[in-house]
Amino acid sequence: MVSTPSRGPVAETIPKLLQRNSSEFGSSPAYRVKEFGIWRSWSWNQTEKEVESLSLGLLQCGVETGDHIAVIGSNRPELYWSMVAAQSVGAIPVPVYQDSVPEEMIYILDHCNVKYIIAEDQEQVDKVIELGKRLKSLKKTIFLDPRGLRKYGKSELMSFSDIQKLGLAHREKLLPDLLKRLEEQNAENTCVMLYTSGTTGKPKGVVLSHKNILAASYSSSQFDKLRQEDSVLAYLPMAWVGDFIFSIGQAYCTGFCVACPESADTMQTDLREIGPTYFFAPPRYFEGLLTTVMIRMEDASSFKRLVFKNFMDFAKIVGPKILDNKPVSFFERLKYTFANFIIYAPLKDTLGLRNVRVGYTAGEAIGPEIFDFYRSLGINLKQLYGQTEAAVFITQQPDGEVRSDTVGIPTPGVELKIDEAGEVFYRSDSSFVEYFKNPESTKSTKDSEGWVATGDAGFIDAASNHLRIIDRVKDVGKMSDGSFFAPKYVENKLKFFPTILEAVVLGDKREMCTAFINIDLTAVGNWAERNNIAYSSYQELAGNSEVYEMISGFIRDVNLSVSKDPMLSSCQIHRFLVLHKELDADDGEITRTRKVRRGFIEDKYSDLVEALYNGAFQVDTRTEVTYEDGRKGHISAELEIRNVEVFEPKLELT
Amino acid sequence: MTIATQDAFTTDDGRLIGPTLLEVKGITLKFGGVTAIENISFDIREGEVRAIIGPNGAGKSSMLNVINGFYHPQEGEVWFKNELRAPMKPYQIAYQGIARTFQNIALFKGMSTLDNIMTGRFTHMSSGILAQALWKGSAEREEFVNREKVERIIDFLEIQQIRKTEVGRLPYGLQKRVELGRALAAEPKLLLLDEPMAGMNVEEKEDMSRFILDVNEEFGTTVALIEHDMGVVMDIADRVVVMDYGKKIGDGTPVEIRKNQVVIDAYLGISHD
Amino acid sequence: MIYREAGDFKTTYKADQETFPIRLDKVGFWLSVLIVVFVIPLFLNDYWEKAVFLPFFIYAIAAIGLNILTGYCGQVSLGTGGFMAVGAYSSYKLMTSFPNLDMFVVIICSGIVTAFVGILFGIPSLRIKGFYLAVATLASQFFLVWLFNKWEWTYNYSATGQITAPERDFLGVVVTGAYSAPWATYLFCFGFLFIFGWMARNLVRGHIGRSWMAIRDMDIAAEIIGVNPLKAKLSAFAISSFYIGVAGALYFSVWLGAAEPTEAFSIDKSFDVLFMIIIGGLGSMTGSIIGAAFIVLLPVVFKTVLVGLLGWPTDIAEFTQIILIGSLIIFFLIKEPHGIAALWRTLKQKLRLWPFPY
Amino acid sequence: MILFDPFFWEVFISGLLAGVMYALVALGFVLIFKASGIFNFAQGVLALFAALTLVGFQTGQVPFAHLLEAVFGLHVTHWGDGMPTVLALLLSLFVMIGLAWLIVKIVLRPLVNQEGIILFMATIGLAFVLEGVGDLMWGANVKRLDVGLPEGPSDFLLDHTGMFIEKLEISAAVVAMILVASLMLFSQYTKMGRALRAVADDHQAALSVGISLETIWWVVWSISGLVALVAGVMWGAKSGVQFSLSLIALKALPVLMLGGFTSIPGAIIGGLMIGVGEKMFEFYIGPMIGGATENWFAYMLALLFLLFRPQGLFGEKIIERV
Repeated sequence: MVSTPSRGPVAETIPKLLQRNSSEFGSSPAYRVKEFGIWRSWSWNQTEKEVESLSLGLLQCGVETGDHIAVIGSNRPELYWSMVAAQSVGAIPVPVYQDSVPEEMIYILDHCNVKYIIAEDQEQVDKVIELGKRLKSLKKTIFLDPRGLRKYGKSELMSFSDIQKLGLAHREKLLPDLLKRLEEQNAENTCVMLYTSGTTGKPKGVVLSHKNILAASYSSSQFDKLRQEDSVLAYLPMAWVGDFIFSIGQAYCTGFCVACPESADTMQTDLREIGPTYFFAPPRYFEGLLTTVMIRMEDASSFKRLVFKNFMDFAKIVGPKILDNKPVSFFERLKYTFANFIIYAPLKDTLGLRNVRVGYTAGEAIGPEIFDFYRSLGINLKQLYGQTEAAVFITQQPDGEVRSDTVGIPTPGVELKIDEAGEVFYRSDSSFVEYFKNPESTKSTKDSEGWVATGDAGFIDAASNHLRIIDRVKDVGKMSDGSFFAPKYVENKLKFFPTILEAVVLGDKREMCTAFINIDLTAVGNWAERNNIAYSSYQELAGNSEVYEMISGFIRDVNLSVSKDPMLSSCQIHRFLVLHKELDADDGEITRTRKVRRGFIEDKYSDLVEALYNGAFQVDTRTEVTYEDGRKGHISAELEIRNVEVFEPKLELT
Repeated sequence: MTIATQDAFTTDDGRLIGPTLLEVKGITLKFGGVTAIENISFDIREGEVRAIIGPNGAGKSSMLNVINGFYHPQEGEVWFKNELRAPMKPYQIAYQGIARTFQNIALFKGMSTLDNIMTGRFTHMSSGILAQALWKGSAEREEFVNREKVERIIDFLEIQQIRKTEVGRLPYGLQKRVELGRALAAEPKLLLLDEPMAGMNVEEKEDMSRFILDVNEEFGTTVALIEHDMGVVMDIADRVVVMDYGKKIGDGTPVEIRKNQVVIDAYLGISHD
Repeated sequence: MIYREAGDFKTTYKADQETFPIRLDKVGFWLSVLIVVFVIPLFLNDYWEKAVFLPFFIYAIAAIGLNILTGYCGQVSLGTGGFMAVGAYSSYKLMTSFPNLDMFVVIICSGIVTAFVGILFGIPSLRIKGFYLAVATLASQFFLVWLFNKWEWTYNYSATGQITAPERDFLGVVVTGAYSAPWATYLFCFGFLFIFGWMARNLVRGHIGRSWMAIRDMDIAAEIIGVNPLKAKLSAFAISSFYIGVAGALYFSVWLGAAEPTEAFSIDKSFDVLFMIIIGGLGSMTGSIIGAAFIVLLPVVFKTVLVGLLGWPTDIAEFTQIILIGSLIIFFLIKEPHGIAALWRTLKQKLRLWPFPY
Repeated sequence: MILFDPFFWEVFISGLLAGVMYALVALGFVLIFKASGIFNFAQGVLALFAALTLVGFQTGQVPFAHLLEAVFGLHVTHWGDGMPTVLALLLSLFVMIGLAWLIVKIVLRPLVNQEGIILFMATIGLAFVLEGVGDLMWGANVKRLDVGLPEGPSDFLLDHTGMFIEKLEISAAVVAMILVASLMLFSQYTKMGRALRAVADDHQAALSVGISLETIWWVVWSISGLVALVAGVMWGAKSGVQFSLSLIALKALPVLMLGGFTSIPGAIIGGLMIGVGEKMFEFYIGPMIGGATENWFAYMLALLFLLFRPQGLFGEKIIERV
């Protein structure tokens, strides 16, 4: 039976939705997790009970309305319950990136003066303990996995299960209070506080009310006709707004099932086992997956490769049409059906994407051929545009009008406007309440009429009437000759080459554009193997002249395509170098969500920048690096710089 | 050895170690004319990590083989849980709650990681042949109960991704881990580890030490191990027995051993890493 | 290629440890069972019954038996022929002494008798290993065959020294003797194969089966985890002999109808069954069945092709066939010690990973 | 008093004579086993094959005649009326040596470093191939083999001791003894012989002697080919050349289990024990239990024996390292 939940918010808070689901969808699965070799499941009923006992436990610990409760760890049902339990008792859940080092954590935990921390395991608890005294407001730390924590006999440490036992023990006494708090809540209460990893400066705490979350969740769920029977794999960081919307917002609105992988390194196998019907992944995931597909096919028998290539080429033409219900000839449909049995379906199956009904990617531009690859297989992969402040959804692509270069039409309930500077603004019920303890940036982002500045430059594509994003407004600069400088636009074109992991284009207020290139070790390494090029380290590979050859070839192509667009033709790259180390979040060069920190990089590698512009062809440099355990070290290298051919702008009118 | 007379004992890091679990008294083991072990006595106390060290051919492995019944010493007694142990076959000793791993891995190459560790549950499984053949009721239930116990060990040792891989195909380090898992599955009172870190790189050694300590702490399992890497031994052992040419030349806490002149001359003098 | 596994996840250990965890396999298996039970009998004639299906089913049971001992427990035995003889003669004695006994009971009891004989000849396995044991088992082969030649009681003092199966029924359906209907004997034997195949499968995936494999892979390690070698080996001998005994009983009473030890239970039988499990796959239930099919069908094919089509003399066809089997053994031992079953597994793995090569 | 009973001695001696033959075949096993750790189940069939080949050459048969006829319709059975026995013997020996080479190249080399049991099963396969090939080459019909050895009872013994003993058996025993003696000398005093024994202990050692493993295997298989030839001739001459011949050779297996797989003297003494034992048993116990006990006596004896001394009479004790 297909039960699409009744239209419009039936409940005004997440905890109330939980009650609704428990009564409506009762025994159907709410959460799954791969644990001890099998998928353990919880129905909505059980979930409600789990959350209740946890809430009672929190009450017993003395949690008060408005307290902030940090949740640190990888995706586990218990941690999702923790957030809902926190909401139930009127506290505010604050998910934190589990891979952030204590130094990054302290700011957030201190900024929201956290009262309680619910941590996954020893690793996280250790970080908290390391911060120790500096967390003045901290009352109690609750841990999920007791492993290795026995000997830390600290009173302010308590295990998750003990909290639940505690709650159940005092059920009679506490239940009235819990119900009272649930009643008092309304749509305006804070649902969650998420810290934006901010490409510049300190992270900001985005306060999202239940109204925001539910509005976004409902409209988007209806936009894509999500069903209660759907299922999703929750593997993206819990601190990221997307995961909150998918795994809690939409899950609670439509009542679909959230599955958590066994561990980070089994994600791919777990994905295949679960075979979700609704799937989100950042472009880099699809890039990586495509790369591995191609690499694995390299080793296939020549015949198989031939068939594969033929069918994939065929799919590129017909697949999207079929997906968009455009007319195709009978023969084409026949061949597609056959190829589907032989190649597409098995491929989708092994990738675990066979059942995907709605797939999204966002956050970065995705390479056209990558995008088309998945769509041609018959996977309904779409793009959306959003940000934390909007509880994700600003625009998304409707079925049947999907393109790789746009981000779609406004999500129902969202108003869009673009100012003369080209910056995109939006207004909706889902736009955030405020930045926590930060009125001035709240003011600067959200005006009195509720219009929120995205900070992205974009325009409405005349042909498709979809929104199209060029770049961050502040990154769209002017060259010294006054022409337009949009680095991201070029970088994305570069990053579409599987061998290029990251690219940083420079040239603001300068006479020409240059670039740092980061090679992708897997792809290039493989390429090196096949052309038997020996290398002992990332650095050596990066410095290899043949690699340089290949890269400059790609850049030349990019220049050619850029030159075709008169507006941006000045953004062609004249000189480049291949960086001797991977840009790394631990070194602050990119954000946890892998956005390039342009300014930071420019002054960290000022010597290289200078070399790019003083015409040198060699440059020695010494760089500081941070190892996983937080130690610092230095690597020095001699880098080569190369020139690349640039083209005259073609003034054909397109 | 003043320690042996005390019935409780405090380690260097201040943990209190329980009463004697196993004690060997005056063990002498000969192969033909050769004397592998000569009149050795020491005790292993509940909940401690006991290390046996010594140069190659000092008779360490033979000592383990005596404890779990492969060799039967010509002289001496083995006391387990305060009872004099009559000569037994290894499999009977397994039922008494002593498990072990081997210096050169002794896994069942033809079976998956899961099955290997499942075999470790053998002493806990009792359903009869007919029940097994019909795969109904008790037999099936027993199987799944034990499967879950095994899965917890797999989770504990962080080897989920190789759960169904044939162990023959695993890299050395992982095989060692699986073997430890198999020994753990028996939920032993006393766990004997014969050079658990032989041939491992630094990282693997760190992991293994962590696992051993966690085992000792989580399940309160008493551990007796042979190890060459002095660094490791000094880190994880509560007490150390030092053997040389089949004789015991030292017994005490790592600190004491470091100070023990005889030991220094006989053993620590030579670098073993 | 044909496998679709996304979304086929397990929420219980029961589901995870099924014999056919993959949906497609399960469907395929039950489909073929249905065909064997309901379709084939309709078209079954005497030739197919006697020349193909009965030998196939019966040898499959024997192969499963030997595989338990050799493939799973690692104890090579060349006494199969002898043990089949025990099964056959016990069934003969039972049929003649208790005319009203149901055939099913007869077969089972024959199996049990054989099991005890098996234990007896299994005792040396505690002291000797590998081919020492293999040779020792030859003793049982020669001794037993001799016994049934010389000990008149076993063949009711018949002048010819031959035993002939009287007409007996299973739940009222005649399954032995000259008047048994093809479909009856066919289903009767398949019933045994199905039930005991299933049981064997259960045995080898339980802790007893694991104790056998432990002994096979590394007996020392097996001991330290508590496996009593005596119990493990003898139980393997008992179970294995039981199966072989059942096979022997069916072989004589249902298939041949009459037998005479030196011919019917010669050492060649031992080799045939051994070859079945080597070619089929040591330590694999599927292997036992594939191997049986292979060794049973090969002569049939050779006869039809070489003799029937090419018109060669029978003996030459026979020799070439012997050579082929011999070389196949060597080939498999060199290339794929786990036999056709392993090839099958690899193929399946490839299909599951399709279009990827690994 | 039994010791004065001529029948006792007759049985005893004929037992000894048979025993020598067993010893001879057993020796073939031991050599191969020591040198390549292979338990050669095909030994018996080797003997059969050798005998068949010999007869073939003697009587001038065309190999594969039946096959040729079946496939090409060629009808040729003989290329002439055969050749002198000595030449035939030599040729057969060459065939056996060539066969040894093939076996080493095709079967043994790919299986090097495999467990003994696998190799054992491989030799079973080999046995089948050889049997098939032998029959295909020379036909499966029972053949009479005459190499001009004296026949009939030895009158001398009959007259003086009243014992009835076949001349053939005596001469067979003599030949066997000569062969056994020379083999022992060979393995004691020749470089190759030392190499063989070296390999038994460890392969490296053998290589250090400067002889490649394959050569050594080739040699030992050739030797056991020779042994097989002799055994084939003797048994063939006695009871005709037919398949059962390969089964007689299997008698050597219990001999080995008795004497130990690695000991040459063991093989000899074991052989004699079995020979005498089975004759005695057949003579005194046989009648009570229906006779024809030779088929299994040897095996049962060995079986019981193994229960108490798994490594055999002279074999080295198997010590399991932990």
